[in-house]
Amino acid sequence: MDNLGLAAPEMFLLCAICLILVGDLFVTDDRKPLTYGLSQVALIVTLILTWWVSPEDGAVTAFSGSFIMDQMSVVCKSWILIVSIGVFLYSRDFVNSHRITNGEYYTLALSGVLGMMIMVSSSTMLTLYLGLELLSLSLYAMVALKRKDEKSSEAAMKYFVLGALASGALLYGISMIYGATGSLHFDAIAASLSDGGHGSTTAVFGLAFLVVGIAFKFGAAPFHMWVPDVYEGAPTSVALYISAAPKIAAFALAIRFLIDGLETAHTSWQGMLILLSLLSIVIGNLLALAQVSIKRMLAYSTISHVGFIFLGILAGSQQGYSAAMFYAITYSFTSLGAFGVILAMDRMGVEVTLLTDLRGLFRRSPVYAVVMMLLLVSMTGVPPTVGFYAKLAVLSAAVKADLVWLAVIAVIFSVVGAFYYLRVIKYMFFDEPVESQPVLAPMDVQLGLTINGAAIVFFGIFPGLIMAACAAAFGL
Amino acid sequence: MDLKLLVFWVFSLVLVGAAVGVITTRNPVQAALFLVLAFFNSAIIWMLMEAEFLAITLVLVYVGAVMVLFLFVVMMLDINLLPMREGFSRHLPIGATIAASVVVLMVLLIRGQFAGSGFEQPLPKPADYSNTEQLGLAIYTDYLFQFEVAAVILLVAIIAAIALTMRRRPDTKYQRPAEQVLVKKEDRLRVVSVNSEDNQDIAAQVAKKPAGTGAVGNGQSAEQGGQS
Amino acid sequence: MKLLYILTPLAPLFGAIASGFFGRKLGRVNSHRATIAGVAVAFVLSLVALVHSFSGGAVFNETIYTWMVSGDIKFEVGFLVDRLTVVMMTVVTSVSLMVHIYTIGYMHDDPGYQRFFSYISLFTFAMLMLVMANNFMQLFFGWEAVGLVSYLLIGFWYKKPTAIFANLKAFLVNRVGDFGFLLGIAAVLMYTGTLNYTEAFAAADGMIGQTMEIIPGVAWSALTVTCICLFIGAMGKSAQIPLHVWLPDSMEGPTPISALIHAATMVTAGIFMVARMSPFFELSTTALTFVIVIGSLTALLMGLIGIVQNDIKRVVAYSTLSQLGYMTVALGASAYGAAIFHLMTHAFFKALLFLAAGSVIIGMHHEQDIRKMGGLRKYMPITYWTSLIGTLALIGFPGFSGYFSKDAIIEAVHKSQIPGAGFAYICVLLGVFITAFYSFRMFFLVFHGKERFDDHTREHLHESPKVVTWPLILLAVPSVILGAMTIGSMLFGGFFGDAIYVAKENDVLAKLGADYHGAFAFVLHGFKTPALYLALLGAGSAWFIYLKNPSIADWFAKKFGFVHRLLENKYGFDDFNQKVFAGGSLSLADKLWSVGDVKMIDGLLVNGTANKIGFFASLARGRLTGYLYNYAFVMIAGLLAMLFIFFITT
Amino acid sequence: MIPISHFLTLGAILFGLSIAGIFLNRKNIIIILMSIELMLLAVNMNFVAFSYFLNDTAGQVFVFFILTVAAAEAAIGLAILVVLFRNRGSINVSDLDQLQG
Amino acid sequence: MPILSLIIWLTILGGLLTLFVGDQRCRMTALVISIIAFVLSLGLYMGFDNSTAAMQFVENVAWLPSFGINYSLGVDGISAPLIILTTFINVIVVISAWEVIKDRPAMYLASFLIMTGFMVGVFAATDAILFYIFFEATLIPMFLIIGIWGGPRRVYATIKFFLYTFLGSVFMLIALIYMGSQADSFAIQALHDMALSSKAQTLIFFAFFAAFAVKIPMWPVHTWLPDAHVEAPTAGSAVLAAIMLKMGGYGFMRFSLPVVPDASQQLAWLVILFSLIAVVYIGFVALAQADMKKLIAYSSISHMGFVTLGMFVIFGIIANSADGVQSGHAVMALEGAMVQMISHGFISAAMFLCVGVLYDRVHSREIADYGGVVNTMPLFAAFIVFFAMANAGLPGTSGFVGEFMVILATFKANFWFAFLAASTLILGAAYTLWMVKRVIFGDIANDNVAALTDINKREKIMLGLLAAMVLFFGLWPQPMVDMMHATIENLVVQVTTSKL
Repeated sequence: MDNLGLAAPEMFLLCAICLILVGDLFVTDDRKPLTYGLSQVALIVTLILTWWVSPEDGAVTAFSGSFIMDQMSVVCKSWILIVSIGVFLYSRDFVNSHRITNGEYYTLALSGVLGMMIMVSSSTMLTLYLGLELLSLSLYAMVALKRKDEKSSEAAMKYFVLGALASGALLYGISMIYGATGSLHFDAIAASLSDGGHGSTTAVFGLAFLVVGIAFKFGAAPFHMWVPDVYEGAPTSVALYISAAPKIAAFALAIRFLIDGLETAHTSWQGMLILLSLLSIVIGNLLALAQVSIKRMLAYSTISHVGFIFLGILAGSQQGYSAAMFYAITYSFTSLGAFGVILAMDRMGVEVTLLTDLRGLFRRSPVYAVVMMLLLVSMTGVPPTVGFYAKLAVLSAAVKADLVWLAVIAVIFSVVGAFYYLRVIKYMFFDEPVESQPVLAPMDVQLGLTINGAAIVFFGIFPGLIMAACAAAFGL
Repeated sequence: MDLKLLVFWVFSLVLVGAAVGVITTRNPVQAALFLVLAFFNSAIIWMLMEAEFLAITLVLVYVGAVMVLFLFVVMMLDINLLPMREGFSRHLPIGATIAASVVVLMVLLIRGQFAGSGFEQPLPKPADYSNTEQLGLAIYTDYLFQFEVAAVILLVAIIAAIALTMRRRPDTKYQRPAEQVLVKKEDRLRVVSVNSEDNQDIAAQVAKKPAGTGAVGNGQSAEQGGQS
Repeated sequence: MKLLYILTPLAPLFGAIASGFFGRKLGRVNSHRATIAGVAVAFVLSLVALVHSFSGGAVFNETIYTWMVSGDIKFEVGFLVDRLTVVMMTVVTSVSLMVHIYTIGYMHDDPGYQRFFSYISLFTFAMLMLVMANNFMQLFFGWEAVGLVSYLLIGFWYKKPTAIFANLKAFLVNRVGDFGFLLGIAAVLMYTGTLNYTEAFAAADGMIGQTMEIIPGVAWSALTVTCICLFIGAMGKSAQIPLHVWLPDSMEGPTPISALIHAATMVTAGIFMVARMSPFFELSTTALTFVIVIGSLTALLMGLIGIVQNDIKRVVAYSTLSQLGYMTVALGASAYGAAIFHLMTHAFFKALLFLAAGSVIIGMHHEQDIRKMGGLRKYMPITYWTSLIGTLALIGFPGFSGYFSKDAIIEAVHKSQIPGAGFAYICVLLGVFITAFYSFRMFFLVFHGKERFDDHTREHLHESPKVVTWPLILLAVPSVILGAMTIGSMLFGGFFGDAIYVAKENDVLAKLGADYHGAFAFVLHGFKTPALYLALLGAGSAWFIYLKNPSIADWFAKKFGFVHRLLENKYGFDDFNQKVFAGGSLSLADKLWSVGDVKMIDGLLVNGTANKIGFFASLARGRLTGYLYNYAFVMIAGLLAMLFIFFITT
Repeated sequence: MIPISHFLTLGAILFGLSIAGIFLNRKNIIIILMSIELMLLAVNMNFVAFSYFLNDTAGQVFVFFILTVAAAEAAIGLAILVVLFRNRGSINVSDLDQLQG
Repeated sequence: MPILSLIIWLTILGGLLTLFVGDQRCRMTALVISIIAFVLSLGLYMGFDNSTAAMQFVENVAWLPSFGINYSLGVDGISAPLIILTTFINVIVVISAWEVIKDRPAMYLASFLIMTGFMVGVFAATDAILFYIFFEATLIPMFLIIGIWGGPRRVYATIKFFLYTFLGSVFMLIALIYMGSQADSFAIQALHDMALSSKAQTLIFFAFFAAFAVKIPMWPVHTWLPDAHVEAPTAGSAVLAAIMLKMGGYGFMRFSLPVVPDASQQLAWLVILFSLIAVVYIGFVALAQADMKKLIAYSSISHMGFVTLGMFVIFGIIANSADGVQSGHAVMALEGAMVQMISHGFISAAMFLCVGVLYDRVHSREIADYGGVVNTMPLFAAFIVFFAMANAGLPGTSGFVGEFMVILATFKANFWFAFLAASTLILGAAYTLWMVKRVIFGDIANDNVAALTDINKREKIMLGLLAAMVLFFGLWPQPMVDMMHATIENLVVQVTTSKL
């Protein structure tokens, strides 16, 4: 029990969750912002603690090797926390105005963050599974938080059933790998497999199930069906939450399993990921095209972006992993902003649901429109926004892995994707507004969104800042 | 064929039969009971593998708690059972094919991989071996972290279940700790200067400010009452 | 001398700029003063150059500035002033000067007075640049510049629909010529590697024997292709069949420019150019044959149309076409000297005729139909007499300048051995008759016979002002004497020296020169040739038909209605162009656009792809039921796919 | 002696049955939830078998945690079911069609 | 002094500044910034060394070392003139918007300034990815310019514009990534130097072709241009035609020819075929247009046909040259293409601005809505006739120079190429002058025309500046050609050196 302190951020967060849970009970309605404030403080302190305990370099383990703190986990955790801070900021007003129970929303969300952090830091399959379940269970409940809403509960139900199916498959895979290698520790698994032991075929067999679980968490086609339904059905603030940080966690999930554990089976999972990537890019972009609901459109766009993240992972090189990481981080950041704008437009219980609801946003509130445009441009992958470098990085990883054909298909469909992003920009900028009131949002939300938009461009000009961190996470 | 194998065959056949029953039965109550049967059989098979603690836990936790929960919900929700079987046979071929192909693929591999060497029958455990003790040791040492996480998961499940299902009926009386803690003297106690001769005045004043005198929250505030 | 040569074209340019950009500030009088001064300077300098050249001055050939060097090819602006050039310079500046002066009267009341002066000065500049060029680039520059000014001037009265139609037509038809010309230049550059005249001519011998396959498998002589391409340029500018169609229409412009541009100078640029390129043309008999056939066709056919025209300017215009044909025939017969000689004399008498016609038009208050004139002789004596001189010169009446040049051409063709020369000889002889016939037809209809105009016109009818009549008189003088004065030196005196190269075996002028014994003898010799008699016959017929017995004309028109109609329709060239080229292009354009661009590329490919994608997207979306078991099904299928990949990869 | 493949095959069959259950059941969500439990049981079977044959407690520990998670999952699943039933008055799988496309 | 960076960032940051100073003061701010940028770019001319083909004014900063991407800028003979053109047109554009744009002028001007910065970046970048970044970045401001300030079908046009060009350029991105990963550097010079197999060259060629052919645009991927032009606001059309199209031509010269010379040689026939179709087919299509802007847009396509023709005909020229390797004609063809690009920058901008002048007054672009404009706007008529003549390639204007050079050079490759190319003399004159005839000449057609007022001082300055440039380079193209000479000779050497 030497390195107990390594888990200080998680421990603190857990304590904070309990504190908030209890504290919320003793707070009257007019002092509800306190819960929000405490949650933010908890996240910020956790972030600071994360940096505090992060090792200079290399990896340090704790809890009998079931908890690991390496460069990748520092980066992933930092971004999970930063993005979550943004999520809370943007969703505060929505949570208040839609009568979503405050305390539960924040405690569940924080539990989810805890789950993600555990996932990121896990070095055994068991820890990873538990972290994943912690996250998933929080999410199932959050999706259903709008209790009076049929769509919300329907989405939660679908999400739950499919999620359980996926985690069943994941578990089956884990069991096979455990059986093949005799260990739950990733390093032991890797060592066992690199010996060329008799279990490698079984491990790869388990891998097929494992990939289903990973793909489901990412929302990659054909395991994507929950994504649009959940995005649409869940309260927007929850959709925001799901679309942002869990992508980073899912990335960590994939890395832990596929690279830390099963890198020797690279050729096998590369084939699987190629299929997933291809399907995600094609289906995501095509179906996004046909959507009228803004949240569904963003959902399908997420699916297509997941295809790109896979493109980086499947390249099977350090460069590819760091590219995928960069993609996941920047995408979560971008998605955060996009939902942030939608949430900011939400006025006292009237949700923005259709794409056409964005009409004339530029006339109403130029700042939001410009921020949204930058985010969409970034999703399109047009320079000088950060989304371009994300695409550039994964594409070059794919090209280096001699998958030029895949890269070509990916970019062709990204052009298809450009259409629906442009259509949103069109609604915002070229159409006349239906209602003329400006979008009113509190100062801090405004500031947050502005920073969000500016960061898209700032990191578009200086992508090296994040990229270096991502490269360092994979020892580049 | 030794006894163990016979036991295995018998109980695994029952287990499979029960599993088939779960997915084919018309009545959810029956399905739940089939599931219970399946769990029992599994527990026995686990015992064949010397996992006594888990076998007991399975029965206790699943049969004792989870399945009861299921039955509880089944009973609670008043579900019309008649149309429940529609479309089953129509989709059976494709569903069976899919499931069968998955099973065949899996079994093919399992047969190929585990038929040969590698997994010899383990040596018998020493006499003082305690499965429970071993697990306990492992859980409280090597798996402490995971154990804590599992605790958090249960906590989340509690929060979630409560957040989702707890309803406040207008006529239910319940405590509001926040109000209780923050209560001030002025909320509870009102000093009325009584003019002994003018009783009607007092009555009028009391009538004017009827609320807030009770220590327990009443029904009216529940609606606006924040769902804490 | 260099400065002098630079100044020659620049002086009119300054005039043009002054009048064009500052015309409003300068006012009318100052504008015309400035431009006339510019042209006068150019004229004087041209005379100086002429004298210098005559007195045996060296040929000037220098680069003024380097326009561009690209690759190893130099594009320069420079002057080559040899005898051919000085003749052209003098002709251009002198006629231009006359026209400038004349314009003061002719355009007196026009609101675009300054603009007009600016244009014609600009034209003078461009024309001088053309004739003084020492390289193909500058030649092309001047070539197009005169085309531009011609465009601007034909459309000078921009409100007139016919005028703006005519100027567009003129420009486009000229562009067809330029198209060939440019290819010719490109060919010269390709085979000689230079654009400089001297160097290119020096390298011309190297082209002999070189072939190019324009149609695969058929080797054509590079020289022939080059020359024909260049000549197509000349056909455009000098209005040879079938690129002549713009010239009659160009009469929509004010009369002074008809005189200057469409009779005396610009249209002769083609003739000048071919003469300049004689070192190339001499090497290709095929090209010369092509030239002579085109020229003779033009000379004959255009003259015939002149017979049926009723617009005073159009008659002159067709006569110009016909005369240009004569010049071209001379070129084809290798009688470059004769062509230039005729060009020179023609410049004066044709300018004279146009200006006279303009004078008549002024007098008739812009009535141009000769059927509505008649008997103007007594109202406009100066115009009458000068017109008579011009007409006599035109038909080649012995002694007049036109006689010498035209007769020289006929004789040269007669002597020429070029294939096609025999045909050309017949054509030019017939042409003589026709020329005389339509010239006098017009002359008689305008100045003699009954007065066919109304009283109102009669009241105002009087001789034109002095600024109009003086140029007539000044132009009449050279129309009479110039031929006799210069024939000796120009044709037979080796005047052009190295400026024109004629191959020994083609040198018909040398053969003629053997018989030449002075101008007077040349005139006497004329009585032995059929040309003179044909001319007299033509004039006589005109007198008989249009003065003596006017009914014959009508009878003729009825009896030979087909011929008449053919002539009236100008052999259908205009209709053909209008229908096939203009109409065809437009309908082709419309097809290409509406079918090619809109339907095929945009509709089928671009929007088609987009629509297809959208269609598939909504189709796919429609297939999504949203049912949980379907989701599960897809996931399980995905799991199967993963397992499948597993089996493939292991 | 029972070879390991027997147990694994049993797990595979259970897994397949649970998949079939999820797919075939079109009317009652509760049965789907039960199928999920069945699936976890299949996995547990594997773990226990491996644990036994590898002579390693880790597998059994894993099962222990799976049981914990399964309980939590069932709780949340049923909670969602209850919410759904309250909103919809039905737990028919075919009625879950508001979200589609 | 890092002039290139200064120009790029001054305009981009200046654009942001313009956005923030508000609608009142934005015009002056934008004008000052654009003029400073132009003056700075003149510094490129002043300090330019004509004798070398090497990059000049080089700047190099490591930027994304993990990818081998550097922020490296530099100019040579083919980029420097285009940069100067860009900054010049920018000044014109700012002037053109002065009182015309009433709706959010600050944002309008800011878009143009930012776009100018990007466009300069395109020409100045010596790193392939940096080039791509700028290349793509220009799409966004243009997308907004057309979409916000455009005509009635602006949405269709701008999305079409965006998707078309985006689709083309993503292929280039893949090609660049491929080569970058092979060469371990994204420096354009490194791409020039790397060896490539025949198959790779062919694929890369098509990738580049997709990007640049759409951009320039070539038949049959040209149809975005007329729509974009028609719907764009005047200045947008001007910049689109004057500079954006040139990015395609520049790309061919900077990438296609030197990077994949063997594939270029093998596939030159294709480009030439498309170029000639562009010249002839598009020339006819232009004739059929009833909308002035569309007509000019088609004329642009036709003129760009000369650019691509000039670039790819060099292989035919070299094959026909006696000495086999070096040929003045090849250099002339390339220089002709360059000159054509620059000259077209002035002329097309001027033509669009002329249409804009009319549009501002009558709010119609239909030819049929005009007639006899010369009666009420004589000065304007003089300008438009001048520019029309330049568009038709009249000697003495810059429009002549490039066409002349290309046709002369092309003749050496093949008679019919030259023949078809030269047909532009007729077609170009036909569609341009026919439009002028219908719009400018004739009697006053309607009340709108009767009510026209002649161009004001601002418009005089704007058109006058352009006319001066057109005339200057028409009469003396030497300075322009001198700048590019060394670079193009070097390019010819590169192109004739096989990479196989």
